[in-house]
Amino acid sequence: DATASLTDVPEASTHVRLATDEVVLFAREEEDEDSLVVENAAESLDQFRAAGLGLGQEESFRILLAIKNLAKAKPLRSVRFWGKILGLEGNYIVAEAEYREGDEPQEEEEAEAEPEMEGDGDGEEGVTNEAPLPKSSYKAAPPIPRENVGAGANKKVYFVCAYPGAEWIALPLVTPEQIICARGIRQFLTGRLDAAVTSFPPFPGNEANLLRAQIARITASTTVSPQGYYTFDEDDDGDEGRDSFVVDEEYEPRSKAELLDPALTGWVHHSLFLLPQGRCKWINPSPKEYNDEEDEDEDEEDEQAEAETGPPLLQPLQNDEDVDGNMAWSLRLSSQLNPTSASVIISSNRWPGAHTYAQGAKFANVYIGWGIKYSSTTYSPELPPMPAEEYPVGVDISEETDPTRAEEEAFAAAQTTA
Amino acid sequence: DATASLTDVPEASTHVRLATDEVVLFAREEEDEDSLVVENAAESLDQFRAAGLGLGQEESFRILLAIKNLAKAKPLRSVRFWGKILGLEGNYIVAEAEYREGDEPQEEEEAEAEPEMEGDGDGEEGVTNEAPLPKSSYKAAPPIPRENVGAGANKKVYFVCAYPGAEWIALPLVTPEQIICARGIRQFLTGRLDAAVTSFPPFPGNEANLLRAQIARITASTTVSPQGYYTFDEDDDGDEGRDSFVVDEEYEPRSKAELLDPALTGWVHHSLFLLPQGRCKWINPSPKEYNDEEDEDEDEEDEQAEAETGPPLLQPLQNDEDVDGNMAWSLRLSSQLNPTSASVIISSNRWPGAHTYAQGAKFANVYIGWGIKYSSTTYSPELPPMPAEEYPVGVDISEETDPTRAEEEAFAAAQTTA
Amino acid sequence: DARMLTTGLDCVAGSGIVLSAEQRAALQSSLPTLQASQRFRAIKLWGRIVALSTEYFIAQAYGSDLLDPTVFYSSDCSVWAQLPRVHPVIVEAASKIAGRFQGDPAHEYSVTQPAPAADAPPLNLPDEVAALRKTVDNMVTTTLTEEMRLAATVSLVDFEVAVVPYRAFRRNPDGTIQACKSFEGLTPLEATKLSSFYHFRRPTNSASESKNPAIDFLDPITNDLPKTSWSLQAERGSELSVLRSLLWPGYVFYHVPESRIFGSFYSGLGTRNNDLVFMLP
Amino acid sequence: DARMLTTGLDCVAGSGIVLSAEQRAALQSSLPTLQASQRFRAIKLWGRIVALSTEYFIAQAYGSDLLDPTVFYSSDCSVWAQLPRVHPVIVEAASKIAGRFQGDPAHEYSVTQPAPAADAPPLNLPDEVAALRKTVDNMVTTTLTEEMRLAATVSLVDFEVAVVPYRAFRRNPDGTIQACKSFEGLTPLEATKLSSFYHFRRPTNSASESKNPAIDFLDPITNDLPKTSWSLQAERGSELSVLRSLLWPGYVFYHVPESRIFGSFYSGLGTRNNDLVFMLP
Amino acid sequence: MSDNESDDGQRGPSIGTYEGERHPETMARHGRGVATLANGDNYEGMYENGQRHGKGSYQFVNGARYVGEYSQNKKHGQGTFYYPDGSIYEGSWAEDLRVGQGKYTYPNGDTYEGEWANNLRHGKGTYTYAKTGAQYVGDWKQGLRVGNGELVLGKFRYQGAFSDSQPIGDGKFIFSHGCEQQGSFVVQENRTADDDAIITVSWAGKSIAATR
Amino acid sequence: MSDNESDDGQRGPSIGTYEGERHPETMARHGRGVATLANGDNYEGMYENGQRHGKGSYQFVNGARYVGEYSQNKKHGQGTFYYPDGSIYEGSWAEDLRVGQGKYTYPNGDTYEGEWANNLRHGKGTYTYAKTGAQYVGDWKQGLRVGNGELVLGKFRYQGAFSDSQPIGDGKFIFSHGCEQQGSFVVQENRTADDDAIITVSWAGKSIAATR
Repeated sequence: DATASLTDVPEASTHVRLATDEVVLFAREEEDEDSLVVENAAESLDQFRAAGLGLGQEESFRILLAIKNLAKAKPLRSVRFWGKILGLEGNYIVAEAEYREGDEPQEEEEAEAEPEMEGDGDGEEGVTNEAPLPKSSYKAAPPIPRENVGAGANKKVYFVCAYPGAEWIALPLVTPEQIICARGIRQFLTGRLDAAVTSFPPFPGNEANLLRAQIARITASTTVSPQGYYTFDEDDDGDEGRDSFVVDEEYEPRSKAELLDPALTGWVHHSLFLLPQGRCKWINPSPKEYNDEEDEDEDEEDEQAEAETGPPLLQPLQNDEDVDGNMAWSLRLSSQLNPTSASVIISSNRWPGAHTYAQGAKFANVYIGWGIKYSSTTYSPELPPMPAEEYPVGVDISEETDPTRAEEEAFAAAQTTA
Repeated sequence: DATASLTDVPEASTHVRLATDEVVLFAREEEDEDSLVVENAAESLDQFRAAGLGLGQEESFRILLAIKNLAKAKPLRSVRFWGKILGLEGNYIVAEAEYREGDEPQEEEEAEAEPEMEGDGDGEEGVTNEAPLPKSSYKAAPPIPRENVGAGANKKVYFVCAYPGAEWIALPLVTPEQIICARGIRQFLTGRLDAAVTSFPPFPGNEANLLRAQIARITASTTVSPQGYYTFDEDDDGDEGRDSFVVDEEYEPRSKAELLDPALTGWVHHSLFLLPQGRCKWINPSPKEYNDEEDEDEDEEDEQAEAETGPPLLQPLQNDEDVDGNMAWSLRLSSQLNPTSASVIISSNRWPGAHTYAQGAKFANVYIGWGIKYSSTTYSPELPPMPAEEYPVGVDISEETDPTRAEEEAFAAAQTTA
Repeated sequence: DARMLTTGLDCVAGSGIVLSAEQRAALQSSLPTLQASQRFRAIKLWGRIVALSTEYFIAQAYGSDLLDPTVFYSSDCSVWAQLPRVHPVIVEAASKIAGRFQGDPAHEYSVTQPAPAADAPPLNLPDEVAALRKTVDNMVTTTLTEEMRLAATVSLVDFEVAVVPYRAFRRNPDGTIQACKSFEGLTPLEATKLSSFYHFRRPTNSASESKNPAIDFLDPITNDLPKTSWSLQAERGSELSVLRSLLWPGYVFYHVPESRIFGSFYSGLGTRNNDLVFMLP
Repeated sequence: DARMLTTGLDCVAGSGIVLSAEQRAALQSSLPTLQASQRFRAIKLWGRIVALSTEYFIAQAYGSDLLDPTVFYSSDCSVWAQLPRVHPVIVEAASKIAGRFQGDPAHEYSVTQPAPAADAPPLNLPDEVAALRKTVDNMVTTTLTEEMRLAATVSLVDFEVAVVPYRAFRRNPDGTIQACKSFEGLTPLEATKLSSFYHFRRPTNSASESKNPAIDFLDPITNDLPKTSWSLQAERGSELSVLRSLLWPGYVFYHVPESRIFGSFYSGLGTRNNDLVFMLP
Repeated sequence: MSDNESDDGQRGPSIGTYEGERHPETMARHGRGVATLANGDNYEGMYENGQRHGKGSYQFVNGARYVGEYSQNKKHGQGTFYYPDGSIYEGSWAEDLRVGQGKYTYPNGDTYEGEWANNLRHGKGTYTYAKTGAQYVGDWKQGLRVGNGELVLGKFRYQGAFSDSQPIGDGKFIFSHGCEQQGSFVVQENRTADDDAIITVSWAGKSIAATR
Repeated sequence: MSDNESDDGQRGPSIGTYEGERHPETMARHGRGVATLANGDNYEGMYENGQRHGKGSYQFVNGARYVGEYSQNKKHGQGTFYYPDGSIYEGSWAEDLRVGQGKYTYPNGDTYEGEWANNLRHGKGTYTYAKTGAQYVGDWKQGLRVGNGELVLGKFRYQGAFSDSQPIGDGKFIFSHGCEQQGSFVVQENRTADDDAIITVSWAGKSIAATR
């Protein structure tokens, strides 16, 4: 108790401010017994801690309380502790949630607005008024529309706070271009949601968007569960890539041996694969209205419309790509001395810090780290493309020579004679 | 990490010796998948810790390992962590176990030997050889035989060690007179099993016996479980006080509300009541061979043969006696902020330090304390009985006067004349 | 200090004293807030008194006088209420209450004691204390609440068993007491001896003619009666010294030798072990 | 120190570094045994390197030289093996290995580097080091085991990022370094400044003409390049200062201001962040 | 020299037999002799003028026995009495009564050693309990512990006033661990469910002091 | 003054029309005039001796346009060319070619500002990417980045040698946070599953130093 430091000079430290914030966590309330699913974050973190992973006990408990407060404050259907992302100046506690149907907040429609096309200038600096100047032939690729709330990369919504007890802030929806850009950069987060992202190439958004993009990438890659825990809804029309699933009520927990099988057949992804396009569900970036069905077998559209595909939901991890030549996942038991009650831990080698435990019929995912994907090779910044070429010299921009006086006269003579 | 203390002078401290002992705990071994039931002490203690009870995490884990080591070393059918008893110089980690049938160690028959009866001396200091001196009319009450391994107060066997990793030592069986004496004394344990017990009245045994007697008393009083968890075996002949039970495979966990009901109907004792006699199953202390059945209704045996009875097994706690005017048990939830996943805690007010948690279909008992029963009144030591009375003056010890010479002569004369 | 909460709790866990993560998390938030709210220099968790229907957590906050803390209690580690300062005659009366704390701060106890002898010097009690006492037939009946009993118990425990290691505090010439900056912890050998521990209270034996009054000013616990009213054990080898009071079972003092880490925690029923003399070997 | 294991771990838990109760329990037993077995003055848990198929726990034991520990590793916190001392050219070669530790101490790595220029001074390598190097076509290929890489990595981390607070150590006139008994912790203000932290290594800038060579003898981390290769945060308010290395992510130093509590722990992949300059804002 | 002719006489009223010395003048039993008394008891020992006097041994038919000094037919002086219940008194007698110093061993093995008067423990005496080793050392009055006494109870002793053999009122316990507790034994009367009074005497401890 | 009588002639071979000043002696177009050329292009500007000379504006039927100086029918001097694809060159011309200082704005919004020779970027020049704001500042040879140059990439810059428009070999990144990293861009050839070579140029960073 360090009675030894009792003579410290008092100071109105940030500590106190922090603690005052946290006090709201400990306000006691009647338990709400409705259908809201709130993961017991403290219990999951206990399981991780028993494997030497996760966070401290007190923080875990505060997180549980903070998540329960979030669940009270918003019209959520489910909420779980997603993880903690470390930043340079501050950290993010991340909660993953689903809104109750119909309670989704209004989508920010401005995100749909066509970005102003540079180089598409309408020649307002035209020298003469006589004729319009040529329009730019450059067609920027139309932005790929983002997936809507509840779908694909935006299936879940994410809330972050700086520490348990601080205000929960909803992250914006993620756009494909943010995901694509995030893949090419390698950037520490600062801990300030409104911080500019100073990457090259420039990131389309601020840190809140980058954070959201990283969460999307980590989620798509590392949200795994014991095979069989989830199953496709029988009623679901499973024709073209089913994207929803339900807990299998008859799930028989996998044995530890199955879960520890290095073939990884005991584990499946239960988040959709994030396509190169930056979406989970591929969209034709330049859809032509097909005139008729028979046009489909025409080859001419080939170069712009090859649909990207990824592994379907609930596929075992065994097909996951290597990580720089190493296995994508590491498996182990949480305890070597007490294997009977140990849990099985699967850790992503692609996103160090992403772990899942499974014990009995329970499992949970967590990510605690810097939000940086693993790479064994040195980062080589993406360089700008080759400089553009000038307009080719050609007949179309070769000037006609004025007729000489002799030609004029000859022509005039010919005209006159005609 | 206190790099600051790196320059400490090394010393071969007891710490190192201790740690060396403990290292055996961490030897890894193949898990034995047989029918041995080993309580996960660490898990139970986690549950208690979540209620602000129990022991530290590391010690809990060491206890788990020590218990597993015990299970390996002895032919046990089941073993669980019973608790920790604090002593003046050292403490006891206590494990409760049952031997596999047929593997019970040979009972120490000397315990059955009739104790030498003092005051029963055969007058070996007799003054003359002529006639035997009177034998003492005093009949010490015959010792009540102790219950056998597997029965009553000796239903389970107990092993103790000074700290996890130290050698497990089996405690002796407990005798009724030890239990009776233990009830009348109030004594700290020293932590040394071979220490003499300096109580008054003198305790029949050393500290190992006293420890065992306290364990018997605490166990009988505080081993409780949610009502319905255990059930009587259908095959068991339940005529006269059933004393065994089985886990009810169909047990539906009690709701928290039921368990928290202050009427205590949600909880039952699953250890037999310890009778005033110091046994769980009453035995007639001076059995006469009844001549015939009709003798039974004779009244003459009344004063020595009134059978003691206690509440039967698996009876709810609601009939438990008050503790000095206060309720015998205190009930609460382990967590006030997270009641849904909290466990219900029931704490004995008779034996402070005895707690039981129940959550879902799990429960566990633990005792951590000094091994002293609660009392609100000052201890008044048991005083010796009233001094005995001398042999009453009476005709049987009145000496006959010798006849006088006159009487002799008169008698002789009478004889002669006859 | 709230900062050292976890370390301290680790040190007393072997005595069966643990707090749940919930309690620790709440304390880490509420104690600094409490400290700041009244500008205390320091605050520490004193302990826990287990009542029949609740647990009272006790915190002590310090201004300039290390021996005169302001005391707070809470049943949830979160919302704290200040305990009243109780007059010595109330402490004395409370010490006579037998039995458990009930868990209701407003619960009333009555204590009947013989009235002071007629020729005793007058007590000069403050009105609010006098109001609690009623004399009938030469017997004084004091009526006090559980809250007062709580306050009295804390001050009794502090007076009777609060302990610090030798050299950890010094007395300034003006009589104030402060932590000794040069304190480096007891040696492992010292930490095995009762003579290294002193009562953290205003010395009762003021006539101490010590050679070094700045250091040797506290009452040694070796003068306690009975001498063996303490259980001093090394835990985890000699890594940790744990001193348990037998007079107030549940009071546990810990010290990591060769470090400045020491402190204490009370976790018990709040009742004094008046049977101690009989219970020792 | 093994004694402070729990406190230290509490301080780094917020960075996602925790050990299980099993691991902590095992360490509390095995480290003191290890220390005693070779009569070290102190031993501490240095950290954990997460390999693909196991975790290497690293402990450092100290004799008289605080900057020259003996290093041990274990995959179960219980059985420890000594790491070899590795020659600087091996450290240099190991620093070129990209990719994860495999988890097999006998795993062999090959590192090919340009041979030293012909006119470079001869290396005078010991035979056992020379045996690991093979020169072909002006390229040197060094073959080393994962155990050597482990040892090299620990020394690299220590050299590049091991940190202590200002004033915590002093240099004696004979050049030895010792803990400074008068160190009372950084002030809360100091604890928020990178300039209060120094590399715990033999100073590279030996030409330091400091005013107080007994105190100002270590390299300040503010000379590190890039300057922002550290993330210094206050956790739990100003109760705890946490300094995370961005060059060796997973290295976390902690200090409780106004106390002697400080230390560090490494928990990471054992790979240097060579992309750091690009990743900063 | 002795008239033992009547020994095997018919069963009828008898005055017993005697074999031994007689007074040369009065022929009364005198000197050493062995007598069988009318009730079957036996006496072997010294006579003086027809009365048992001096050392002798008296054997009751019920097994009791007295071995010791007589004076004028009465136990007087030092003697040991073996009572029919197995108890033994060894000590001083006067006028057939236990008087003066003596040790009584009770059937249960307890002993009293100390002063007697009028057949009863009286004066200073020590009572030792065989079963527990406890002792009472102190004052007795007419067989009861009355006055000041000390109970020695293993590691602790009680010193205080006794009345009606019970410790009542102020006293102190003295402990081998070096301190003593002042206090008093107080009488409490509790009532059973049947309204029977149960009187218990219990200790109310007060201050603790170092043992001088 | 001008013979514009032939303007609305029949559709047939044409030499276009001209309206404007002519040389008083040779009657060749001379001075300010407006011409429609045979292919439908228009020119409005200065003539000298029948040749476009001096400031003028040439409008192609495809929409392209040149506004600037001519010399003897050739773009020469300062002029701005609006290309059919929307790109614009504004700068110095010689002999109908982009030569000297000029700024080219590409259809995608990128710009090059700097030295030109033989219609190509050549010499010192700065290429600015519209989309990312990145810039190349440095040497150009025949349209390509060759020689020494600097890529300005937001918070960091790369300085080093370029060849074939790619950074190759030693160079350094300079960061706004105050340090720079020496290193080199190295060419790596990887093969795809189909054994196609994929050439990538990637950065191999070495030592880090403080930026002077």
